Amino acid sequence: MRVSELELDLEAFEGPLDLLLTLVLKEEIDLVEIDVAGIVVAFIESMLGRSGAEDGAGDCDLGESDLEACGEFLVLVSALLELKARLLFDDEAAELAELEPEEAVEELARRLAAYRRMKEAAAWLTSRLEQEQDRFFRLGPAPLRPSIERPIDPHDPAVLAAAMRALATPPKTVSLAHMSLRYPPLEQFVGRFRSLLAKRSRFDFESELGDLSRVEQAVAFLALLELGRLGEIAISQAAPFAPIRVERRTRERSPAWKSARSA
Amino acid sequence: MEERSLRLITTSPLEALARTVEALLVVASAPLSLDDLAAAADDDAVRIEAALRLVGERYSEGRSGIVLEHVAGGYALRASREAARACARLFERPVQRSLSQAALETLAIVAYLGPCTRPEITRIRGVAAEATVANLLERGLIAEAGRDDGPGGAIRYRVTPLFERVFGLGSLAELPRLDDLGDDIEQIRERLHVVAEQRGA
Amino acid sequence: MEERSLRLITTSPLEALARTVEALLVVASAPLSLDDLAAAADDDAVRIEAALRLVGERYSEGRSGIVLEHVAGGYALRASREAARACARLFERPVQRSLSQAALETLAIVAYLGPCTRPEITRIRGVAAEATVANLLERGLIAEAGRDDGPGGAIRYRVTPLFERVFGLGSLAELPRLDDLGDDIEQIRERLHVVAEQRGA
Repeated sequence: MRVSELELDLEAFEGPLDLLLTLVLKEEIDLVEIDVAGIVVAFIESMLGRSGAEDGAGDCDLGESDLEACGEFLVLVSALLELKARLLFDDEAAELAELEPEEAVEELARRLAAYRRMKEAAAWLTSRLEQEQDRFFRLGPAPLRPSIERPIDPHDPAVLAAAMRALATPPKTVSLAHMSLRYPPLEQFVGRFRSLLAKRSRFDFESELGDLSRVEQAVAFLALLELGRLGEIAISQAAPFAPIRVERRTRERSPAWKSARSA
Repeated sequence: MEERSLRLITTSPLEALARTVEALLVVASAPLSLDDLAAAADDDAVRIEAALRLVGERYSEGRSGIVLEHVAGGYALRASREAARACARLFERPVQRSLSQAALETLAIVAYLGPCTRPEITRIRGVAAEATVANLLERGLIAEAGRDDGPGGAIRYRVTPLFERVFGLGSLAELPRLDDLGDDIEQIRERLHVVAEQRGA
Repeated sequence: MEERSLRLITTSPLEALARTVEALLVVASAPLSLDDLAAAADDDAVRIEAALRLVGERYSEGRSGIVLEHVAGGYALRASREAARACARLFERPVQRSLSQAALETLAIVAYLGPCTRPEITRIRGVAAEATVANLLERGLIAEAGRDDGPGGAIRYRVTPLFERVFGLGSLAELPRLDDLGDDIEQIRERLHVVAEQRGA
């Protein structure tokens, strides 16, 4: 069987696997909406169905061509998963969106390659550590070493003020930390902002914070970013620390991909 | 020359034990007692003492740059007196006369916000502060200043007179003003925490 | 037994220099470079190298419980491998086996691409790196190396001499070349291209 021709019937997509991949790479379909587990299930079902049809029995011994198909499938599905994981990072999605499909393929391959190399390097380090287990050396200072007095150059106190200002400067890009977030659910704020924007076309973020705790404020801010990522709002700020202006963005979101074949 | 002949019999168990003792001593960062050595070498104290005599002969003043010393807590290796000047040069050498970015940020936090704890420094800087705090303590730029909210609380740190000298300050009141960051220290502190949380993961 | 006769000529200047080098190595907290040794011993690098050869003969596996090693861009003393079991009874291994896969991948990234920031690590691994970076900092395997784009930027990290020491690397140049790793990359790239072409870009 050809993996690329694997027929899929997912909630957001119906059609062969290679079309799905093409559409994903061309950014014509949002990978976030794709159920990758569903693809795996479809593949396994198709493998089981084939082996059942061939020898009439229910066992699923894999022939050589099927093994090859499994290998190809694994490569493709792991590429999809990798891409999906990376798309959770807003800035990366934006970068990929600007690319032509060919460039997107190249970019994805490059990133996969970079990660693959680091995995190999980690494996090398692991074996190295294994070999070096019987090398013991002192970790602390020597027991009877001379006492030390390290002189320090005079410093301008202005560097302290500069350090404080730098620490008080908000970061340029905020990563969507919702992956490891253990705080009030993002959805709560997403819903709140959506209903607010259903009534008004714009609002100031600060005015909506009220007496929220700092953590809740942070989550509210993440919710804002999430809505921005989904293209539902536009966020603007006149200057650092000026009020954050949130505006409803009218955009026709493409309906979930149902009839890919007819496209 | 007893020890010399013993050295030649490299298969001698005592010689092997002496090598094990040497190895243990070179890894230790505090003196090792006879019991420590016996437990580690899995041998009895009498034989350890014999091995220590071998080691002591080999590592003695004039014979070796490494000298075995019997101190209060047990046995340890030290540099020979002959090499004292070279060792002094090694340690006096200005390894780093300036302060790292991590040190400056930590000092700024402690100087401006007043006594604060390591967890707070960690929170504001967004990175674990153990190493930096330990380094600043060792260099005498900060010192302990009681604990947060009574017993059991985290240790608080303040800057020292040495800090004031290094930065040429008559007192902390002479620190450059930060009016642009807030009206008072509490406001600045609050703002640092907010920014730190934005910086987040 | 050449080294034995050398030991007897205690007035030999080179022998005296070797003793000084031994002394410096036994008190140092980290590997000492040729320059470090030359500066502390107040002698020239060529003679230090000759002295190091003497020290290296004396302190080698099988001959002594203390072994001279060239590591992390310098020279250091460690316990002989023969004494590893005794050492393991008394001391913790420099780094226990317990380095997670995440920690090793992060170390690899910092070793090859460092100094680099946590967002960069996150980008390559595709997973938040906060806890892993904190863990590696605490173990002293990575250290801060300033901030990206000066003040306000993300903290950058580099691997430490301890990292090189733990992994027994003379220098970072001993890491395998990145080009030699990940030979299945081309295969992935080809497949992705084939898929894209099949449906026409």
